Amino acid sequence: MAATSELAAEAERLAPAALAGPAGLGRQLVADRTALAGLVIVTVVLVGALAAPALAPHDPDVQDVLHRLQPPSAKHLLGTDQLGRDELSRILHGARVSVFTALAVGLAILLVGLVVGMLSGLAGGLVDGLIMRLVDVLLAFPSLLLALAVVGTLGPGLLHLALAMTAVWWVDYARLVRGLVLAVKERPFVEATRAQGAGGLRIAARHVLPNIASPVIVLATLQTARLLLALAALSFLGLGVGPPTAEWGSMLNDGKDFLADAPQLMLWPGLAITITALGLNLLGDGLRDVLDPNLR
Amino acid sequence: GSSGGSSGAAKKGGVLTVGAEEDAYVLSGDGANVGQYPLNANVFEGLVRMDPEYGIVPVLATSWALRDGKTWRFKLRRGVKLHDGRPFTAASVKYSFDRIAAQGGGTPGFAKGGTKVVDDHTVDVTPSFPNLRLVEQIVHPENSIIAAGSDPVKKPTGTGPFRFVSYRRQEQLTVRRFPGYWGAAALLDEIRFKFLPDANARRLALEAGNVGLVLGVPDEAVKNLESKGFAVHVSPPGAYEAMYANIGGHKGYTLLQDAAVRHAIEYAIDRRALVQGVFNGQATAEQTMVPARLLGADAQKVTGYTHDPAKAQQMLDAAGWKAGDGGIRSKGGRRLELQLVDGFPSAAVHTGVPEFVQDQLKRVGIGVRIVTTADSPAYTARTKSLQGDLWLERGNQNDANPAFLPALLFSKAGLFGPGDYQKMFAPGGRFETVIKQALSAPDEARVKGLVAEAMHTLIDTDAIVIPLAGVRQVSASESKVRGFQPQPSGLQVRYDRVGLAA
Amino acid sequence: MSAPLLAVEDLTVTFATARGPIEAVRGVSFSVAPGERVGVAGRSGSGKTVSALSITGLLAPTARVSGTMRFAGGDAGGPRSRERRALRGRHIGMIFQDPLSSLNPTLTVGAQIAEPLRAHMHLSRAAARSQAVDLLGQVGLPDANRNVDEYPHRFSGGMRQRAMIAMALACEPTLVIADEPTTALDVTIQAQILELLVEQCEQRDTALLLITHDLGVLAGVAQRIVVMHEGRIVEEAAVDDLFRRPGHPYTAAMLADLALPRRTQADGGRRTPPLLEVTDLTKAFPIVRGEAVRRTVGAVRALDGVSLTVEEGRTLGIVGESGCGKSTLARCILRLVEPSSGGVSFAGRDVLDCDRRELRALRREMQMVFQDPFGSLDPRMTVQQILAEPLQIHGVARSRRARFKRVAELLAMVGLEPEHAARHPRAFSGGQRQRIGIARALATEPALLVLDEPVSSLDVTTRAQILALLEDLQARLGLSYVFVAHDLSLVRSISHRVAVMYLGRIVEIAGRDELFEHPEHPYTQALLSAVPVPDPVRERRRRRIALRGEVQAATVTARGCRFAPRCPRAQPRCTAEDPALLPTRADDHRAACFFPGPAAIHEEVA
Amino acid sequence: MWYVARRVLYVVPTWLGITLLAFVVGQFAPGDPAAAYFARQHGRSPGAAELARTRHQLGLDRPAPERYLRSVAHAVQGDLGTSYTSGRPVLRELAERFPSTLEVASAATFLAILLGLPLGVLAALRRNSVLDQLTRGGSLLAASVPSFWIAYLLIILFSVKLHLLPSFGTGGLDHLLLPALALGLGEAGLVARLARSSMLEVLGEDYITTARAKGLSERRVIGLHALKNALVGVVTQVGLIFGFLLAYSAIVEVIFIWPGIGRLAVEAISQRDYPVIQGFVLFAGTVFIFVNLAVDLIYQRLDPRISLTSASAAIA
Ligand SMILES: Nc1ncnc2c1ncn2[C@@H]1O[C@H](COP(=O)(O)OP(=O)(O)OP(=O)(O)O)[C@@H](O)[C@H]1O
Ligand SMILES: Nc1ncnc2c1ncn2[C@@H]1O[C@H](COP(=O)(O)OP(=O)(O)OP(=O)(O)O)[C@@H](O)[C@H]1O
Ligand SMILES: [Mg+2]
Ligand SMILES: [Mg+2]
Repeated sequence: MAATSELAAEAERLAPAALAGPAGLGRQLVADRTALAGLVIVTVVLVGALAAPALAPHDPDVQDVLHRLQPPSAKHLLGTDQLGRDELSRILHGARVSVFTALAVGLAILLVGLVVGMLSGLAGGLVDGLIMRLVDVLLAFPSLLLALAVVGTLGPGLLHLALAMTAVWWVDYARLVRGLVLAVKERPFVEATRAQGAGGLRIAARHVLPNIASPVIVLATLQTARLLLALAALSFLGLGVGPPTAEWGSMLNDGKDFLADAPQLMLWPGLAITITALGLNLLGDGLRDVLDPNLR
Repeated sequence: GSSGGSSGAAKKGGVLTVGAEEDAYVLSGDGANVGQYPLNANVFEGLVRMDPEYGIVPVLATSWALRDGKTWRFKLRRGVKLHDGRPFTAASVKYSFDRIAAQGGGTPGFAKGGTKVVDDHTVDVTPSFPNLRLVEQIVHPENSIIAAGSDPVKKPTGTGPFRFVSYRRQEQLTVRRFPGYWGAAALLDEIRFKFLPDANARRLALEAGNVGLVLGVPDEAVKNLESKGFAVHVSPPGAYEAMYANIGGHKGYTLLQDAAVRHAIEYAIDRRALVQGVFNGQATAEQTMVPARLLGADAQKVTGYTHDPAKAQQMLDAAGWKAGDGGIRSKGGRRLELQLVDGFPSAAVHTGVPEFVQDQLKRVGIGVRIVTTADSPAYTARTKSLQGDLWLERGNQNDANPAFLPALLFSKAGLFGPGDYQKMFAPGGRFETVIKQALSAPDEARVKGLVAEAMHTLIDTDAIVIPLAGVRQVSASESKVRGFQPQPSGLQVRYDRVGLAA
Repeated sequence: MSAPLLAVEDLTVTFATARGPIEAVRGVSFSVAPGERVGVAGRSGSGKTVSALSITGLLAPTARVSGTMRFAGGDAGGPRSRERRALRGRHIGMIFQDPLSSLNPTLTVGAQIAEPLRAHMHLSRAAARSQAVDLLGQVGLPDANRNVDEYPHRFSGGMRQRAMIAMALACEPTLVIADEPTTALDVTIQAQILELLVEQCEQRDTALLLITHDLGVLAGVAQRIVVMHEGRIVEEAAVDDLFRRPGHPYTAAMLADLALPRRTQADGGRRTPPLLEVTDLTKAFPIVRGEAVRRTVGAVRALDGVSLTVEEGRTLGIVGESGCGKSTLARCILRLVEPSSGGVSFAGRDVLDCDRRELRALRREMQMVFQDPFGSLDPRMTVQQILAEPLQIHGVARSRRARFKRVAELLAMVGLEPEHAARHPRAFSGGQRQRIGIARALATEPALLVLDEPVSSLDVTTRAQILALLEDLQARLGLSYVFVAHDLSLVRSISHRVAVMYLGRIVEIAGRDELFEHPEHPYTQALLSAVPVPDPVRERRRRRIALRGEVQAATVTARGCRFAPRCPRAQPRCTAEDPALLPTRADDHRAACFFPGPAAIHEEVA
Repeated sequence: MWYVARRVLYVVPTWLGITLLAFVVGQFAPGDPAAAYFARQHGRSPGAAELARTRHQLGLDRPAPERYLRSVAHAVQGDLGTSYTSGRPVLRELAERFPSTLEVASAATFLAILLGLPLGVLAALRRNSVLDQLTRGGSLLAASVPSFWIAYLLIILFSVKLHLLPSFGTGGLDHLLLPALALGLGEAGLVARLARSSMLEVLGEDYITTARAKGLSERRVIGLHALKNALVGVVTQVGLIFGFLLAYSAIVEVIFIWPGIGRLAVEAISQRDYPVIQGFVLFAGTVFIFVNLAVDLIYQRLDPRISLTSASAAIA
């Protein structure tokens, strides 16, 4: 949470930054070393996740308990897990669950946060007051544990986990978006458009939304990294997907029992999470540089 | 047996830190049991205890006899002191058993007002139902003796070789040698039980030198610990890993009413691979609930199953279960997909087992969905809902009565009336007849024979119990720890003979 | 000339930037004699600030500096030498443009003034503090003893700049460098601050290097003027000579900009029916406190009974100092904010009574041009999109083709090229953007334009061009203007009639020439007298009307004339009764004062 | 002063919101709390009459709004109900465990500042230097590593391999170090980034030029003028980080078997001990509100401008 409010504060400052067209943005991203590194990592992870069935050398779920906990070998590049399943194949397949869930939740909270935040910022008055009270309350609360409590009541499972995370994490966006909307609303061109006779909807869609887009994109990128970590944390606590599905957080959870005997079981999924999150963070950071050079 | 160098002389004195499992003490009401059950810290003693061979050893009682088919008379040991300095008398026995009676009587069935003081050193116990196996059952430390009038939460007061010093919930229980102990004084000055709920954490704490002895070590750690010079203490199997098949025909969970499927499951599982792989050799492939050691020669009546997936496939084919989508068989549009409920006494003890079963059954065309409950209360709650086909449990033989557990779980009549287990698992028929006889047989050898036969029907004939493995208790210690004797039932561990190398 | 106090030789400053080196200063040499007041003038970006900062070695590390400097007869060492740094604060005091951002918000004013005293004069804490109190008193800060412990945010702009002056003078330096010290201030405050600076420097015999883009400011202050252009000194002359006979065409151009062309036809003669009629317009902004429990603790009376009319094809100028309610008035006219009470009628229709649809239709005919040419265009849209938007809203040019055509027309109308339509606003200069803003306002062929400080953020040359454009458009399209500005000369240049506002009220309204030549209200007179005249001889002789203090906040619940607290003519009656806006010299010359009339000599000070 | 009073008053509605949230979380709990309560008390499921009696006894037969108000009234008096599992008052459980959480969160915050602040400030002062690049890379990495994973890596390195530090449980400072590191490392990166960007922003401010123009030593310019203003931004974040760590210590508490409220909550969630979950929601929310309050008040002391506007608005 603290993390996000820092993000929000930084992202808010991006609001006035003018954005080059999409083509220009792409070029600038490639030129920025940080962003490029992030882009490469994220692309590799996404491709790996998408092509997992083709890339994985083994069926991720097939066991061979008599050859369990094996160190890396030519047959099993990353070794085998506690049930003799191929670790590399599980990491690859796990990417689909971990990364895509984080992305899906990221998208969901983005949408909810965007709608609520814009509503709050544009409507003002009582609506804004009520929404912001709710946001304050939710923010005054440890989101990870709230999500935990929600999953605790709904029961474990990926869908429940995603729901709980969405229910809890939209708040950050809502607050950020509202702040941005308020800032954009104060900018003279909004009043200028009003003076043309434009209605609220037009202002929201054509002026406010495009002008808050870049900080929101930056936040979305960084937030996805955080979601990936939170998701891993929750599945690490055993609240994620059920067996045998491979998922990085639950792989870590399984691996922790073999920490001393087969540390690689904790190493690979942890590295996978770290590298993916790092990619997203680099990308977000690079995006921020590109969108607002004075922050760097 | 114990592997590792814990032989050699132990000196008197020293402090031992023990990495214990989850703190599950109850802290209020008549059920309060700090220092007693489930972690038996030897603050309290029972009238009797159980040796590793399931034999009964007198402790606070010196002799006992069934007087009229209902009432047991215990002669109590003289010269025993309570930790508060008062002498131990029948009053404490009455106080302790009445507390249990107030709670519902416990497994021996103590009745309200059923315990009578005859004189200071004689007590009569009349349970609420005739209980021929009362003595075998009171070995469970739940039935330990608490000083009359004392409250275990405020100050646990017993007669054991150690007396209570301090307790911090979820953190630590500290006990110190009781100098006034009636038997041979304990060797250690002090024991600190640190609650470390995670098995791996306990093991790492041992490796890091933060604790000297850990209870419940992960199976796969054994080799590694031994290679690092730690002593590993492995008990004979006293617990079992098994699945129960829901044959109750409850809505949505009727697949296992088909005996062919149950038998196919029995044949489909490679128990040897399970023992070698998942249990890392720290288990046996014995196929019974009641430990074979307890049944003695009669144990051979339970034959069990060989691993024969082809036979399993055949049986399923013959029963009309045809290969279908994604390798899962189906019949008349119903997919052979079972729900496996995992969580008793915790999901952690079963680590790897559900997935292993899932994989094994997949190979013969049976799908398995795993449902993990958070803990045992959640598991119990689920049994109420009757939702689940296969119920994975780890059971422990914590007393010396072999008939108790099978009767409790599978007898239609039940020990305390029919419950949720009966609705799902009770086969009736031959099993019911035999187990009833076992309960009322006065002679111990006869009981063993009858129980073995009951197990045979339950496993070999009806295939309601799908035994997976006999499980050993694995503990480990620094090599300087001496005299630790692993017990098939972890609750019977004695610490008074444990000491540090001289 | 005696031996110079400061002599800069061949100063060159280059900045290394991502887009290559920028030569900000190219071989500049100048000197300042002891006690002399030298002005440095030049347009924005000409290198004035960079030159000044280099004197004490304050330039950013990215600057490459060469050249030599002597100070007080000694070599002041290299551009970043220890010697240069030793001059700071002790021998050279500096005053910067923005008094708000130049003071540390987290330290009290007193602590900040005491700092150089403690560092250079080695005064004790207590001594430094009492010295700070003295200094604040000397720079005319009321209640110095209390204010010394205040934080800067509690000070008004004028007070902050006084504090800055006190800080610069603290260690009795021999030279004070003031970089645009009055640019951020209102005219009346500017006059006060300039006077204070000169007075203090003269008293201490301190030399002053005054940097400004406004030659007018220098006329009455500087003895010698250096004119900079693109990093070079193009002219250096005594003040009288420079104004009389500018030696460089660039200087001449700067002087010419100061004298804006005046619309030949003032008010009078033609009488047309009023297009816009504002009656008794009031707007109170609640002052809201609290977050959870919001409550109104008072109100800012931004407009307090304003009435005026604008006739077809004419321009009403509205002038007044910052915060007097000019923008609020402009917005209320278009109903961009809802007035609290009063009436606005446009071409006979009641603007305040319109429903949403009618209002939209009305907005087609009344348009607004905003002050900030950077902010008022959506940075994400192309000029085409910006100009087409009002057409779409009002369904004017329905086809894409028609819109393209209309946009091209509009661009041509404001003097831009049709190719410009495809660009984003950031590709334009300020003046060009303001042209786009005007084109957007004209898109729906309105009858009335409300222009809120349309040229205030533009440099002098661009200003003149935009004013010419506006006049041209008015002549061609018969537009009416409400032209809001805080700059009297601008209003004088373009208006037919002029209204002067003070704290939410119109205090005087008249035809332009009538108002400027015969001001009746003491505030108008003070305002006019505060404007520096770009003529050193006149400026030195001229007498100013001294206004006490600064504009108070408009949170008035008090009765009486709003101007009374600062008015040299104030009588008990003024604070008891509200003066009405009544005709004075002529029927259409009205002033809200109980004692109107020309300024008396005793009201003016040297 | 007014600001302080207003800010303190502002706590009330948010706190009420939290009580409502806690109540709602409790409402969504599956199963009948009365049955659960009875089962925990008596070790068996209740009959119909017993159930009704228990419901009445627990006040569960009253309408929801009344139950809510009652729960607020109880909460105000410090009564958060009784834990199903331990049978002890929830507030006592929480209060007993809170110091441990406070300990580890404070230590983590302290470590985060200790590592992050100097690095961030130095990075800003030596912008684009190797140190700056390393700080940037390091803080991004710190933000990308799951804290529970770090926890295990630390355990392997420091306890298992090097035998330097104990891996589990409470005790002296040595027990505190690993959990605090695991928890604080990610935040150290955050602090470094914040400190760097605030410092850069402040260094570009006019008043820094003014301070230099006054002839102050560079030490004073950086140490007083720049740092104090940069800290204003960092302090609010540090406060928030502290609040965040208080809440997020849960996983680390579980791993290090640390007897804090986070672990209590995780256990309560897995055991469906609703009174404890609800109590935790309320407790954590309340603590967080007060942390925020403290932050705002400190912020106001550091930045005198705040009394005019609102601190929360300024941070938002
Ligand atoms: N730190 C810097 N980095 C790069 N370029 C700079 C820097 N400071 C100033 N410049 C450039 O140097 C030139 C001169 O700037 P300077 O600030 O001296 O102008 P000025 O005459 O004071 O203008 P203004 O009236 O706008 O204050 C400008 O082109 C400016 O962009
Ligand atoms: N939206 C608002 N909310 C509260 N107060 C406002 C608002 N807009 C203006 N005010 C107040 O109303 C008064 C008049 O403001 P206005 O912007 O009309 O002044 P102005 O004459 O245009 O000043 P400037 O020359 O600085 O633009 C000021 O005291 C201002 O603080
Ligand atoms: Mg300048
Ligand atoms: Mg204005």
